[in-house]
Amino acid sequence: MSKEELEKKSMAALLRIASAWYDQMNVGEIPSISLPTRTKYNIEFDDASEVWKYGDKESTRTAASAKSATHLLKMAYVIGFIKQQLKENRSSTLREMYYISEGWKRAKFGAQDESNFLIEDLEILSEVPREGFHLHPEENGASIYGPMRIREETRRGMKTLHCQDDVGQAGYTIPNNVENIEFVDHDAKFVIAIETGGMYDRLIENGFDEEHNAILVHLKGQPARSTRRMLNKISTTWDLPVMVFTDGDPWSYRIYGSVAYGAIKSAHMSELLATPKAQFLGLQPSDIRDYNLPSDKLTDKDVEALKSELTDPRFATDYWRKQINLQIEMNLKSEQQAFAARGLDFVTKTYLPARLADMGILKS
Amino acid sequence: MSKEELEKKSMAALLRIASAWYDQMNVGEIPSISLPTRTKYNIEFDDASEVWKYGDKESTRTAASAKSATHLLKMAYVIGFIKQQLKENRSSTLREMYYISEGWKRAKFGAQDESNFLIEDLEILSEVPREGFHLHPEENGASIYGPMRIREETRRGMKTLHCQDDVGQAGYTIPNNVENIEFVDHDAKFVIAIETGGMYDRLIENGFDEEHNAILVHLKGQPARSTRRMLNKISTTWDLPVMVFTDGDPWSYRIYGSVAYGAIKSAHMSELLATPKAQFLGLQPSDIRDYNLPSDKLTDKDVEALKSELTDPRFATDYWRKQINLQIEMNLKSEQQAFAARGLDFVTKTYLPARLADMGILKS
Amino acid sequence: MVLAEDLAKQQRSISVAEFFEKNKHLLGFDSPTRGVITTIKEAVDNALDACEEAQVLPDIFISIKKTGSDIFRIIVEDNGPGIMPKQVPYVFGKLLYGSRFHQIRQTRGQQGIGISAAVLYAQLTSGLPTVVISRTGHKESAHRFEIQIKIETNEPDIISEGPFEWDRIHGTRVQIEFKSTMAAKKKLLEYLRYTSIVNPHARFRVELDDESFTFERVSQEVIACPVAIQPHPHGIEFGQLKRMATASDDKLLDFLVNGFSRVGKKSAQDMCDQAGLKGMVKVKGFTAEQLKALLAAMQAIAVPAPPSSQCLSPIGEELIRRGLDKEFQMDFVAARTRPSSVFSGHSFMVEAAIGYGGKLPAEGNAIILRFANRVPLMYQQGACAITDCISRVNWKSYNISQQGLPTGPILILVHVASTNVPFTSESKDAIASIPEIEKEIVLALQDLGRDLKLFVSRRDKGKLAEDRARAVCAIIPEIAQKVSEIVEKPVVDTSPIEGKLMRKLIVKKGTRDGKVTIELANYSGYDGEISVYEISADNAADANPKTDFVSEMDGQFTKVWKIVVPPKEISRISYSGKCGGIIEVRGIDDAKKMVVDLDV
Amino acid sequence: MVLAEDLAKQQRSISVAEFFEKNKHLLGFDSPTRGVITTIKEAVDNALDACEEAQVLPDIFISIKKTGSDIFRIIVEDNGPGIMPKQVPYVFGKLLYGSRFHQIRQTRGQQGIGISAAVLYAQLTSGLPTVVISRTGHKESAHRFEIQIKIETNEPDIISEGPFEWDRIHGTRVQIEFKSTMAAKKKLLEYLRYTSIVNPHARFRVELDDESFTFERVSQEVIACPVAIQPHPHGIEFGQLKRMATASDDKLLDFLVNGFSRVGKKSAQDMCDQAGLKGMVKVKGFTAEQLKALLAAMQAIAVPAPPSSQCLSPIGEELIRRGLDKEFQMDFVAARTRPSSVFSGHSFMVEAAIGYGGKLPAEGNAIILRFANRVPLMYQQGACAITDCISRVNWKSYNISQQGLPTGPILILVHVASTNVPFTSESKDAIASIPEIEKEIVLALQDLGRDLKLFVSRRDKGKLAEDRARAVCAIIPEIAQKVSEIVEKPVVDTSPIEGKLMRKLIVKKGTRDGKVTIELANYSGYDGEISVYEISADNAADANPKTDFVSEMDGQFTKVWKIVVPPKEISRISYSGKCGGIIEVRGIDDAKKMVVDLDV
Repeated sequence: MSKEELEKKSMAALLRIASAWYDQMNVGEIPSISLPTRTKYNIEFDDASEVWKYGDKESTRTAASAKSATHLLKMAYVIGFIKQQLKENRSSTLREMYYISEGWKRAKFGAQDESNFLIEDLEILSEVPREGFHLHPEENGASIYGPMRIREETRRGMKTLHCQDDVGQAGYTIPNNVENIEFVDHDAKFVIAIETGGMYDRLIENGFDEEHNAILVHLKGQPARSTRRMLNKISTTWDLPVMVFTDGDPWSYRIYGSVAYGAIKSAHMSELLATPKAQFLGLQPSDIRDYNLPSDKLTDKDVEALKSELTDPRFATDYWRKQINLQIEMNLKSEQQAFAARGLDFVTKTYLPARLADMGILKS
Repeated sequence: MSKEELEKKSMAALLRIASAWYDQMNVGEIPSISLPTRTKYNIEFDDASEVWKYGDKESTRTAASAKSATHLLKMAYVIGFIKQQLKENRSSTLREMYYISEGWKRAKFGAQDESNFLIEDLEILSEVPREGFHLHPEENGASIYGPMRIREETRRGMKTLHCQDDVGQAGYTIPNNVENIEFVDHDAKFVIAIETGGMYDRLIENGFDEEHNAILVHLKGQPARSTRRMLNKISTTWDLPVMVFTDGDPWSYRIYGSVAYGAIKSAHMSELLATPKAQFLGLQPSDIRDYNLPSDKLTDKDVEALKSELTDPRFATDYWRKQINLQIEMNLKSEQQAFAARGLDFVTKTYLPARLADMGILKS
Repeated sequence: MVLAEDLAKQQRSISVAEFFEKNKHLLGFDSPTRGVITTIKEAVDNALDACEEAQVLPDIFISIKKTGSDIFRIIVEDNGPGIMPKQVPYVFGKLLYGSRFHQIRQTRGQQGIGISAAVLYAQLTSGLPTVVISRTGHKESAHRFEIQIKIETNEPDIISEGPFEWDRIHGTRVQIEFKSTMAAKKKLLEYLRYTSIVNPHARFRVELDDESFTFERVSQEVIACPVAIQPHPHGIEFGQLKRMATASDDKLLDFLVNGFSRVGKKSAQDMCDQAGLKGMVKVKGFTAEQLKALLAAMQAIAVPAPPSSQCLSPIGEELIRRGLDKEFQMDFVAARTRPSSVFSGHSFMVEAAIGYGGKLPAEGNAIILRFANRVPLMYQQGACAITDCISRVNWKSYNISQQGLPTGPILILVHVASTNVPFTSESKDAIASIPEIEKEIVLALQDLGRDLKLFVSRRDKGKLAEDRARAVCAIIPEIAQKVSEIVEKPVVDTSPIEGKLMRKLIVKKGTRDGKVTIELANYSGYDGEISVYEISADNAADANPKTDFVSEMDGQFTKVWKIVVPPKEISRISYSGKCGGIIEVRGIDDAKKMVVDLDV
Repeated sequence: MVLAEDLAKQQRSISVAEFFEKNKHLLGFDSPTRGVITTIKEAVDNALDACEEAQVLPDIFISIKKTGSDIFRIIVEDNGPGIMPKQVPYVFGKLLYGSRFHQIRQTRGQQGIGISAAVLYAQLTSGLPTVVISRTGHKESAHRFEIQIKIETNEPDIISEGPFEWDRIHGTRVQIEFKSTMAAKKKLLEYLRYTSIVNPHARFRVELDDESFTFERVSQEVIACPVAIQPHPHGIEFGQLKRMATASDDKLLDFLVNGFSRVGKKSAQDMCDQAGLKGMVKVKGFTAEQLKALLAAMQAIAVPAPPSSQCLSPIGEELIRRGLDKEFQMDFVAARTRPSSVFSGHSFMVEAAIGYGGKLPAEGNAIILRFANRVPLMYQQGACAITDCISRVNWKSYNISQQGLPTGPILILVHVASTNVPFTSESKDAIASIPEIEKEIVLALQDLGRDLKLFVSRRDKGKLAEDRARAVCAIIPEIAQKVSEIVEKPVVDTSPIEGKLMRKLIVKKGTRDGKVTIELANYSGYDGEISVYEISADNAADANPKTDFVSEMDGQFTKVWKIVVPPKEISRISYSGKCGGIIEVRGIDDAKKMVVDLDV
């Protein structure tokens, strides 16, 4: 969808919501909205799109109490604000909208969280991502380095950039609105999304991108919305395999989960934000054992998180059950940079080639 | 100093340390090192370089206890490791070095903190920044957007980049080793270093860089080492005024402090990392009052931090005493995006022009 | 060996007065501060017990006066039956002398130690004898005594004795002087306040140096005096049985029926059978083995619980509520009197009450009032089974916050009445941990907790209806405004929603641009005349329609409009002003109207 | 009014036995579990007191046997002076009967309640009389009694009495049977262990069903029996003075000198003068006012503290240390006996001890041992002034971690000896909070804290020297290796550093590539022959130089080399092996050698 199409769809959807309320009130009904329940027990795998989405459980919010009515009033103000923004081609951050609401009297937000939740509700109701509302996140996405060329619409016109040749050593920074990017061409065989900056730099320094024609993406911990959108677009546009390379602990598996399946609170945006074909590369609990990596004991919180993952439908595969149970049994976790204990080149010369061959990405 | 010069200086300094120990042992003395005491009571203003540096208080560490001897042994191993790295033109992160020490038997690090402290000690002893040891930080620096052109040495050769024309909407990302950058030319009148991504994006969206020929630097909270080095280099190379624009709370004043004066734990690197000419733009406590900005009450921790700043020699000016006392009296703090309550253009059209004129940067 | 003989010469009997002289702390006289409260408590306990026995409404006068640098004179005077002159010296001048020790019934004092311990304490610290005046009726003259205790023998020492001119017809007055301080004045007043709560039939007048206080009675009924009962067969130990058997001249069957409560002929026969003993044999000659078999049988055969209605005197739910109402301002009070129960053969009964809201402190731990046999327990709250039980109840399930103890604007009263209250020590500050009693306390509190939860949730329901009215009348119109603006259509009318949802007379007051508007929309069936009262700083001179009545006081104008609003119609009142006042509508049922202040 | 008469008829005196029957908890008989410990404690206290008075080394036998489903038979037998037959019934069958009540001196039992309370408890629960056998010397025959208590009168009830054939020459044996459980067996053994610590002159033999234990004595000296003293003029209350004056036939001066301790003629005259009384007047006739003036004068005139050396019997620092050493394995023990002091006219003395390290648990709160008059306090640790004092000391300033109580491998013993120990209740579980006593406890603990700090810092200093040796001998050579590699020069020799720094014989043992090397570098002045002992799984068959002696045991070889290492020279021993054993060097002063194991 082009930027213009998105804006058009967005405007139409918002007006549809407002019109529905207008019609409800016009026939003497109290205005209301219906939204899917947002818990891990109401997400389902959608076979068509191969992503996890909200299921059928819905809750209806009717303006029959002061709290609910105020919620709808705030939503009406937000719709009015977005309509204005789209008309004037302006954009803002959620935080700015929060401060702008200072002037909305009874519809003023009490806390930042409230405006965040409300925008998520609007995304679900309108089926338009917040980028379509011209609301952009606080932080930019992370960096990309590799043989690919994009075209980005910036304030200073269209820029065409090659993500190795036209950027500094730190790579290309993903902007907060990926919808402004066109994917021109590439020379890559696969994508590796990496949790830590240290490992991302290690792969660049060791020339892994050149040697294997790999696109390297730095996730910077739990990936930002624009990073996840970027991976989704690379995967769908060019049909490239995406490998996720993280530390070997439960929190990192959640990073993989949010890349591959999407987060629970953004399940309504899964088709746009998740990359269902993304595969988990490592660091696998079995790697800790097989490579005898330096490791730490699991904390109580780690074990709790691992056990919670065992009950998460998104991790309900043989592979994950085996790995997670192995980890609980070993009671160990490792960081991806722990490979350095075997030498600075070990990860690029030995581990990754072997693992990628195993996964059928490289020929062994 | 060019990259080659830095490496040469680095190698010489490290060998000097090792030789000194060799000589000590050769005459039957126990090897030792002397280091300045690293507390806020041992930093002094250096008139020549206009930065805060460590004072005369020194402590000597002699290898006469198992703990101290082990510390020197570890330092010897690190020196050996760096020597190797420089010879092979490799680099690594501190975290990687920590894992590499796994193989150093008795000289193995017990925790990540320990290797960090040891590298700081080595910087002080050698008077060479860690970049000279080919040790780079985990995280890249933040972003720059504005009328300037740099030349960067990357793995794929020299790249010349203009920080508005040759970059995406997110700007140019500061690499983790600023020593590889040459400053080519610019068309700027001043630099604004901004705490939050939201405000950085706002200034770009509103075209503030174009309208006022400003270089915008996103600090991303407490600025990374490479961001501070970048500001230092822009300031010294092109003699441009640097303005720091943060939230209006004690933690943000510390961000300003670390840009302008350097952090206590890196006072030995102040000449490289601090930008003594940096001025505090805002958000000033008096702005909260003058513009009636949305604000929050100070917490106990905030007040404690403000009071601690009043005793910090680096904040011992009339300006800061007045502002901090005013803030304690008002008992309020605000975020820089609070200006949005007055409209999205208020900060670029009204506040900044007025404030910059006050400071003599713009003609009023 | 001559030594044993030497030692034997030193052996001698110790008087109980000597024992307690050395062990003052056992009786609550371990500090001068506590001495005052302990003495008043003992004297008041005796006074209340005596009035109860005489079926008199107690009128008790208490006075505390400083007479020397650290000497205080304490006077307690009652309108009880008085004490026979020949008994006075023993009651006050001999420890372990009393009428209630062996009686199985609820009393305040029991051991015959309390007041004579105070006499002993006075004699030891000030050296002054205790003065007692008592009169047993209008035909008798009053007698005045000065009494001390002969410590070596625990016998009264009468310093002086004689008739006395006294205006009271019957009653007793005791005056004790000892070393003390008034550091615990607050605690003393608290003690009296709590005593008055659980003795709602008593009046207390207090003179404390220059101040005087009165705690008035809330009930005019004398309370029934508990009647002593026989021991219960389930609550008897071997030693006691043996003692009773040895002293009895009865045959076994009669012994069981006459000597124990609730044992009928049938049960008695069952006991005999089970023990393999003949009912017609005299118990006096039983061997220890036979008595053991009998005891086992007595405890095995089921008999009803002791007749607690006679021997116990609960305060009653109604009087507890009234007593608490008198002393605390609260939004909610509920009390519960549990059925009587038994531990180790002693009857007991638990009463409890919970107060909530009102002027109780909103923060901090609950206020806890502990009582045993109508006597407040003032010390050692932490060591008391009552406190422990309160902590054990899961208050969170009644929507009350809890940190060990429940917290918030809550007051908890627990009264344990028993023929033998198990204290942790003779100073009677804390109830010992007895599972049977703890179970009853917890049950009473849980029961009250459910009542409290109901109250709080009802209160919240009332709030809910108000909340809905606010949503419909104030917020939905704003939504309509904003939505209409977004879809660029005329503002949608929301009054149909109001009518449909509310079916009431809806009065909305709002101020905009210096104009106050009161809108009256009648969605109810009612069509009579109503009056609108509005009090604010505006005089509403330009009101439309005109006011029917205006009065002013301190710059506040009370405006009244009498209006008829026919069903399904909307009327409006408006005038210039800033409003900010109070609005009230009269002449229609509360259930049929809803007043919404849009300015709030 | 006839009522007062009715009431009067019910009035009667209560026997002290009745009182305690109803208030068992006051004496520590509130649960069957506690009953055993309380009974043994009372019997053992009596036995120890009796032996002390007779100047006999106590030999006490204790037996506990189950005789019924819930009945236990407790026997305590001592080798004390025995009890005269005519006294036996009173000692065991009458409460408040004893020889020590009025004596001002340190005793374990005092009130004459303890053992008769156990008799009462037995009679109430099992119905069995208590059996007492006693013999007062080889010339007398032993007597055997079966005793109970007449509860209504508190008089002994002798079930049977007669001479008895007994192999003991003198002593007493008491056998009591009551309802109980052995749930507190651990606590009981703890009680006996602690009792043995503070009674180092006593031996205890214990039979507990099928097990038997002995707690041996560590001292063969009988302890001096405390002698009773007169009351002290500063520690007397008005009541007591009045009683003494009334009973006295003396003139004032004599009354003061003879009746009170530490009052000489001069002080007595001063008191008379200050009170404005004549010394030659008999005190019997004094008015209350005169006595008050006298009391004020007695308390104003300075007199020395009571003569505690007679009336108190501290354990002594040496014996406390030996007692603790016997029962606990620790690295450090120190004890302190404070000078005697006074509270309310009662002499008291505090003793304390601290143990540290060894097998004490490294984690958790300190182990606290509380004693009063050589009797361990087993319950209510939290309510005791001793515990409170321990918490109040700032242990952190002695480098001991603390969370309320000190924590870590530390044991604290506190013994309070007094002519009148102030307990919080008659069950004697906790010492009351008396400022004078608390001050002494804190001072003793602070004093011991300083000793402990010194010990710990000395131990740390020893560790420091070892630490330095490790740095110089093991780590600096590694630094030398690495640095030489970096600067690309030959490896620098670090042995001059060793010699300069250490001035000792340095023995370094290290294993590398299957070769064990023992290097002996003699930087000390010493040049004699030394022996190197090394114990490991290696047999060192290829040793160079050869071993002088080898022996094997369980696969471990002890190898000995006799070597002369001249000053300033270095010798080496090496052999093939994996080592991992222990090395020791003999024949040279500890201060002049340093053994470093490079493999650790």
